[in-house]
Amino acid sequence: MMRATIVREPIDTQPVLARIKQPEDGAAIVFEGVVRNNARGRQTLYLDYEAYEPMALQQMAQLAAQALEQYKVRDVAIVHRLGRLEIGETSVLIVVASAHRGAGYDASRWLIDTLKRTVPIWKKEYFVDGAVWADGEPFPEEITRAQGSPSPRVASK
Amino acid sequence: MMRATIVREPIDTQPVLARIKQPEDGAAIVFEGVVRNNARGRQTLYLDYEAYEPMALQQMAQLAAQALEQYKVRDVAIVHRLGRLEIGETSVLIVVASAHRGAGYDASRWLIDTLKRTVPIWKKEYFVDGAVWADGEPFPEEITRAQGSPSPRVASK
Amino acid sequence: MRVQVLFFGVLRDLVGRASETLELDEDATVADVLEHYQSRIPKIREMLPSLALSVNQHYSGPGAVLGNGDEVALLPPVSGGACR
Amino acid sequence: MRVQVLFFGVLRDLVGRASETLELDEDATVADVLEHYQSRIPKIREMLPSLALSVNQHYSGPGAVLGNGDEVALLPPVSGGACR
Repeated sequence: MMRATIVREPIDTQPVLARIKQPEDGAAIVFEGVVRNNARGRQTLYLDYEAYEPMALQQMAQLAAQALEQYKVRDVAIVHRLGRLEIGETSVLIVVASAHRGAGYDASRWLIDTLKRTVPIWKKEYFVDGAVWADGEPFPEEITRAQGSPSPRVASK
Repeated sequence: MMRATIVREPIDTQPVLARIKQPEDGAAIVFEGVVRNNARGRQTLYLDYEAYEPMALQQMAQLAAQALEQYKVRDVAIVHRLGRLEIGETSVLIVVASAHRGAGYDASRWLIDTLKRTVPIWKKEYFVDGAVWADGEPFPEEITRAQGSPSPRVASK
Repeated sequence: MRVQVLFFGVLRDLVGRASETLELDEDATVADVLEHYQSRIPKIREMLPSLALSVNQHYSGPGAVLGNGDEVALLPPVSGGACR
Repeated sequence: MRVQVLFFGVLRDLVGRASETLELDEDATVADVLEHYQSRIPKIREMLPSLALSVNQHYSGPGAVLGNGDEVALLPPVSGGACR
């Protein structure tokens, strides 16, 4: 079973949660990111999510593997939806199963924080008076930028 | 709708989550406490949960109200199941809906941590070779003990 | 006066019942209830530092003065939820 | 040699298409690709400090040397998930 998936239909939490829970788990932590009806004080109509799909999937799978290793949780599932999403719909689902709840909460939070900064997915916000690409969160230090990050080849020119 | 409920049937997360999510929410965080197949190295068969029911319900409702106030989350639901629970079944469900995820995670974690120390519910663990009441977590400082906590009337004797 | 005393978890097993009615003097406190059960069941004495108490479903201390018809409960450390 | 260049989010709107094929000299780097688009679309220049890059679906820097058939992407800050 894949730990990372990208879908275009509504995300159904229950089967993902049911699939992931095992007899040795003591805690399951679910995070659902939900499309809000407002952004920076403006009323949102709906959102469009797009991804660099093969890279996003790879990044999500890598985050899942890293969470298992860093937080000693037993299993995780990450699902992101693409396409048009209405208010109240779930854009991202993260499920963590763990023997102990502390590790579960830590892993869940790290996964969503890191996903939001590193997985190549973008959203366009539609308002009554137009649409804009959402300001993304800045890439973390570890990811080299197109300009301004140290890079040997460019520096030696 | 009640924020705190005690049930004797299996807990179904999906309707609780669906009921609680609103258009102004950006995040929903679900915690499920699950019956594990082992406790302190022994293989568990099943558990029996019992409660001082009216007091447990009151305490849970009070925790819910406190979480809303302390963490500025929009809504919470706490469900605890009583009676016999099999391995893999959910004993407690905590759902938090919030505009921002940080507050949601903090509230969820505070709720389960505090519930486990203050809500009058007890579990008996059944093993192949007998049954024991689980060692509870010590009551927090704020709750006076039967002996050893300062208490004016007793001290003046 | 009479109060109703409730026992939970390991205490219920020790006392052998879930509740009983206790006859007390006027102005009796929760400490008097504890005194009664300590002398009847010595094992309860060593548990006291870990026990909590409630009167009419609210946490309370041993100094609380009781009234007729009050509901007192002796509460071992709680263990709701699931994992540690 | 030829590389495939992909554009996402606001960059796709700026460039006016999702991808195109670019003809480059041997030993060209990602920096050469950036150079090409900066001169064609000046607005990209001011965005550079916030952009990330990938080669064959892995994050990469401007110094990366390209080979024939490589897939290069210009990535604006990402905005998956939902709430802040």
